[in-house]
Amino acid sequence: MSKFTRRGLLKSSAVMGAGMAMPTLITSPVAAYTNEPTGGSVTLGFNVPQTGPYADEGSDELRAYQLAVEHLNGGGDGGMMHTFTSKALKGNGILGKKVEFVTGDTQTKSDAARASAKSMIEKDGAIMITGGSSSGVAIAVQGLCQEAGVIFMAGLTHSNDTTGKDKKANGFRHFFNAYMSGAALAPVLQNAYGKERRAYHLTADYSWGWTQQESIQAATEGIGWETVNNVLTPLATTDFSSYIAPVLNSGADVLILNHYGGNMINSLTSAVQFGLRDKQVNGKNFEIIVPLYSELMAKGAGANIEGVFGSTNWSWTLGDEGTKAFVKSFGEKYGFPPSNAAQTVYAQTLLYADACERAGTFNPCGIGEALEGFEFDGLGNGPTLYRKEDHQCFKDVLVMQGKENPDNEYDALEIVEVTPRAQVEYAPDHPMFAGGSLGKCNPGA
Amino acid sequence: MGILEVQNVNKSFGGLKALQNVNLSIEEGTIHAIIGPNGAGKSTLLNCFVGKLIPDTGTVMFDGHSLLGRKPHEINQIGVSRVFQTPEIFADLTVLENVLIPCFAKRDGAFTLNALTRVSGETDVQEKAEQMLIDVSMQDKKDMIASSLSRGDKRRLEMAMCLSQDPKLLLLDEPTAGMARADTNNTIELLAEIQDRRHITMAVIEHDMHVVFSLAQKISVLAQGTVIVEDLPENIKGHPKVQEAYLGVAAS
Amino acid sequence: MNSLSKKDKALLLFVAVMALLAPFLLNPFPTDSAMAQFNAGYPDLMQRFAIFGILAIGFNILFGLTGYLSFGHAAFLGVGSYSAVWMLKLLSMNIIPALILSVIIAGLFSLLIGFISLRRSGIYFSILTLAFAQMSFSLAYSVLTPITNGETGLQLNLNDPRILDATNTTGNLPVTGLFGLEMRNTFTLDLGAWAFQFNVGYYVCAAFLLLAFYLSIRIFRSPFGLMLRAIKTNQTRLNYTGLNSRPYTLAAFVISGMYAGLAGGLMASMDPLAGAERMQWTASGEIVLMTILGGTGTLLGPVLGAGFIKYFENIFSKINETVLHSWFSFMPDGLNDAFVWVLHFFVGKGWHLTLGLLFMLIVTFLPGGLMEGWERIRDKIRGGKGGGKNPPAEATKTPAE
Amino acid sequence: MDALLLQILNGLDKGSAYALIALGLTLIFGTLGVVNFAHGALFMIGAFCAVTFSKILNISKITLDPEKTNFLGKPLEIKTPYVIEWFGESTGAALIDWAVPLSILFAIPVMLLVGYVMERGLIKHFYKRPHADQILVTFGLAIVVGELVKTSFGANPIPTPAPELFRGSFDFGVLIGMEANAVIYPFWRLVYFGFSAVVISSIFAFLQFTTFGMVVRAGMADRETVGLLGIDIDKRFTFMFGVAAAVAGLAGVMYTPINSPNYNMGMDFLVLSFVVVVVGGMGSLPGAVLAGFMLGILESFASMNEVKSFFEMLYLPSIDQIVIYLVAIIVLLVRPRGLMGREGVMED
Repeated sequence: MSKFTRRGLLKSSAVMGAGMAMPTLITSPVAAYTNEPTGGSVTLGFNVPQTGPYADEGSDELRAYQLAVEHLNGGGDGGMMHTFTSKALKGNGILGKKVEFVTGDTQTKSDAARASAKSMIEKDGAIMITGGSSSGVAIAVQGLCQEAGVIFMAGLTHSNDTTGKDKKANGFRHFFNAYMSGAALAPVLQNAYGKERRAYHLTADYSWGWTQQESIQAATEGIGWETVNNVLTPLATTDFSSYIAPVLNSGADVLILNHYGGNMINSLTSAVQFGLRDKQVNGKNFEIIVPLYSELMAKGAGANIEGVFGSTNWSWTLGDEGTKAFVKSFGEKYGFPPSNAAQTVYAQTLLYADACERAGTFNPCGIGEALEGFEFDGLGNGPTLYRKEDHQCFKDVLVMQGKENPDNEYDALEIVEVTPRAQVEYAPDHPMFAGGSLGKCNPGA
Repeated sequence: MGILEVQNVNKSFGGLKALQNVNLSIEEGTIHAIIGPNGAGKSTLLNCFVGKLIPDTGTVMFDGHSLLGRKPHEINQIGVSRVFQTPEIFADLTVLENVLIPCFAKRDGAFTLNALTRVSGETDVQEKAEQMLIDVSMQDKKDMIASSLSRGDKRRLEMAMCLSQDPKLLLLDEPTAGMARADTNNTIELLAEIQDRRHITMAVIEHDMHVVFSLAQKISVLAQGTVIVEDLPENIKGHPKVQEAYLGVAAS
Repeated sequence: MNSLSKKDKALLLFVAVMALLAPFLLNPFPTDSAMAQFNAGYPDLMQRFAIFGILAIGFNILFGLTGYLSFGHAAFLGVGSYSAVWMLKLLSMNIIPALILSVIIAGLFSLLIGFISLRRSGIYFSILTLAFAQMSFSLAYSVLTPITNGETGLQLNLNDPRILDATNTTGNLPVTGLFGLEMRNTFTLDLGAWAFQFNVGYYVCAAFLLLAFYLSIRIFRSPFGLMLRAIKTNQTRLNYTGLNSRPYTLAAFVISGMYAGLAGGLMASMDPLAGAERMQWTASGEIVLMTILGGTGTLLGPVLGAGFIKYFENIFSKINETVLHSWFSFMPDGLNDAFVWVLHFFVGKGWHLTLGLLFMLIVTFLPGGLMEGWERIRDKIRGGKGGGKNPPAEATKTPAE
Repeated sequence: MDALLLQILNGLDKGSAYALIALGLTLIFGTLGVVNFAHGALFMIGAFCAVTFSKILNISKITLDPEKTNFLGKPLEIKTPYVIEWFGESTGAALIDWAVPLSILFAIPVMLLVGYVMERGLIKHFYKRPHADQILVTFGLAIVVGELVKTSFGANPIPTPAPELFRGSFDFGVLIGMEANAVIYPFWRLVYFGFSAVVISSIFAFLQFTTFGMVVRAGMADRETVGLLGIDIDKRFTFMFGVAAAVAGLAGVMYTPINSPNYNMGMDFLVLSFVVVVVGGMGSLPGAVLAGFMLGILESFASMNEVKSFFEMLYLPSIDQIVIYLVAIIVLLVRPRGLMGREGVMED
């Protein structure tokens, strides 16, 4: 039996006198913060895309969330709880309360995602919201959580803005960002393709696309590459032929695809069809780069990604103990290895629970303090820091390459380099992240 | 001077000359029939009266106004109503609502944003519409949906709608086409009664000679796009030109 | 109040009572029961019922009365939202100026689009409106980002000017209000196992819904409404009756655009974020579906249709396998799993499937939409003596086999 | 010049997809008078016929490799498709390689059946219902079909490559005497264009030169009269619905190597194909084809950098975002019934 506690912002309760027609109203003490759990359980809200193009990514996130809840409540093999350097979690829920969860559908739309998050907060009494598969949604829901006074642990969001101009005190991001992709990719690209390259960008025409393009352009120009052109492509484009066709005669010898999901699969497929990768330009082999990869994108693009460089937040092929433990428990439960989206949300759930334990409260302000400046290891990616200034997580970033002749569909990408954390760090007031402020933590109520 | 004066109207479609130098004058207060064999240009001529077609040359004057270049609703506003070959009514509305609409149009003009008063509260219009239905003896059917009426009743309703605007000229395009004999006779009676009571000028296009000769006070015969004869009914019967025009057609 | 007939007064009163008691009616299950998932009586969803109700009522004035099927109505919703958020950013957190501006801007925008689109009728009109709305969406998502904040949607900021409001020193975003009454304030009434939520924002929305509904009744019963219905059934006759249909359709288009603007403004007032997706064709399509589903041309139908779709979107999408298991926990394991396995296709990530199936079933078996279902039930209860003087127009059409 | 030529090729290619879908949609409008919002779903079903067919060819015998282990440390499963087992390495691999073209043979009967079932089982009951009801029921159907595909195949795009022979590109420019590398064009896209040209002309030939086609055309113009002649027009219309479904389905099959199919692709094309049909003019088959190619080419031109910057000077940035809709508005304002529409079709 699931139990749903519901708490409004103005608390009152009425006691029904036996046989009395009129309820007597007694105002109870004001709650200390939004949805303060009073029973024996605590509810987390998992808000992921379940319909639309990113539904499969959402399903994978949900699997990881369920696994995390199972581990928190002492079920399963405990996964990364054993490799996590913080030992505050005991497998008895969070602060002794059993962890329950509700799920919702973001539809990858800001509006729907906010509606879903609101219902979790208002109806189900969720104390924390997490998930999502795009930056627009993450930023919109982060704003909502700030206003409502609950913690938001962003899921898959890569835009610089999430912890840049749109950062919020109640929001934390475990995922890496566009700047980090650029910083991690640049040295690898320099090694592989040299310093004299001319890059042509195709960029999805919305804010995530712009920030990634800006970051990659800055990083590649940093290693001496020239940017020939940047062409914005409408989000709704399905056939990229008319954007790909002119690339070959533009004088560029590298094509950078600042696309995600279906856009990326389609643009890469078109680029390969047009034979770009078989060509020589300026005496060099023409190359394609996809700065942000995901396992599902690799699967959808099939053989087209062979040899293409990109970056990811994490990969199940990493060799550290945390990764091994997680891959084992995920693989045994579901029969296939987890995606980097799954690892991100799993790690975040554990981190949130751990912060509650260390803070000794569910109060967002207490949790915020516990997470700010928190250093840990054992959740994959090596030593990790949640920076106080912008709530961005800093850890190693993976540069990946499409594998030739992969053994199976989960093995399409291989790690080329684990870029150390120091190399992808930046100052909190870096111009690409300027313009916003965290504000104060908001406990609601 | 008639109330409707048509002078030297020409209209052609591509190479086909549909109307050639048509002249016609309709006297106020009379029933004027326009007859002629198929393809003589009767409907084309009627469409020139109501703004659906614009003649290539010539003038159509009604009560001192030129009708050329005016839109159908403007022509109606100056007092011309039209009955169609197949009744054009508001099929999804009730009989009473069908009559209310022309009453409102008569009172309020081509457009009024009359969005906050109640139709049932507009007593002047309501009374007028109900009276109109009594006049055409349809008051017992006022709450029926118009599409469920018999064909004869639809025609009756359409006339009621036209008459409720007190038109100066009523155009009737084959008002009895496709009707059973009894319905036809009813229609003739209705039109005659209207003429008696209201003295409305009517222009009737009709195939059915029984209708024409029961009603018309004057008849124009149209053949191959021109008016060949315009005269009193008694003179039209047996007129050689008319016989010539109808020969072959009449034989079949 | 002589402006409404007895029947209409009763209808309005019925809606008013329903709206007033919604927090009770939509919360039939005790909070801790397994069926609590089906409760819809929480502020956000109740607000949405009212807001989308307004939207559908407005759309019905155009589509239900004139028959002109606009496939771009979401554009006005979006424009209304953007205007409202801008007012909240620049002027004040009071929702009144925001709502006023959203209605005005949506009205102007619909005047422009209507003026052009109404030059055509039928499907040509539909495609014109669709084209305008899709252009608005595409541009709002991309190049207009400085005005619309594109992908994320337009949000409030700590350093917005808000010239009418006192300086905000809390470090948190201010909340929307109505002369000091905060929209997000909720009063929770715990009655035994139930907890009922009374939210200020919801009652503001409900008040506007009632106003919108009242105006719509007035329009339906007015000579203007009669003319609009006349346009739907026979434009030729209308023109030969001395009436110019264009100003009538344009007026209806603008009125329904203003309704959409009000709905957009209310959405932004309840939750100050305006996303570009609310202008996409799917959003416009949703409005069309709400209206048809509820019963085109009926007064109450569109509100029911709006509630129906929003209910599925918000309730069914949240039922996951864990919840299913808890429902059937009384069964033996194998049976439990079997039930969950079958049902999980229809809930959670499968909520679209349920919605699609219901669309098909309803339109096949209830040609007049939910309203027809409602009337059939009512007639059954009255034991056949109902029927009324004016059978609905749908009744004359051939029902599906 | 070469850039223009490239974009014309691209436009023809996009246009062929639009034209094929719009053609089927117009056939259904014209013959049955039904607004079919499930037409995009038919396109999607076609694409998934190719996916299913290639999955069938890839049904594998599983053996365990004791030497290697998978990510969980268990023995690695080695999959050998049965077709390779049965027909040998070379024939079997060739069959799998040619899965997409071969699935045409699979898709035609499937699509005809889907069309037949859809028309007899559902659409038939909606002939006399208002267009709004038709929209609701077909949209519901489109959602249901999409969700069923999502349940079986997932939401992620599924790569379905063209046969090895048609992968990659060739130098089109050299063929017409331009310098090397000026106009590079992918093989498969040319195949797609050629294929759609064949399908479109077969449909027109069928309608133009066969008695069956003539009756259907007469029925499109005036259904009642043809019915009065004692011809069972309903049967023929059912068949035409099947044909329209097959055309949409084949367009989908052949499209899979261009873009990996996913369950939502039908919805992506739905709105666009309606715009194409209406710009072409309701009830006009040549109009639909013409509008398809015209919009395809204009869309390609609009994505050119030169064109984009030109419109930016006119304060119309991102012209490629809106070009289709802008053109639709202009066409409909200049020509009230689209390019070649007939009077009175869906105007009320």
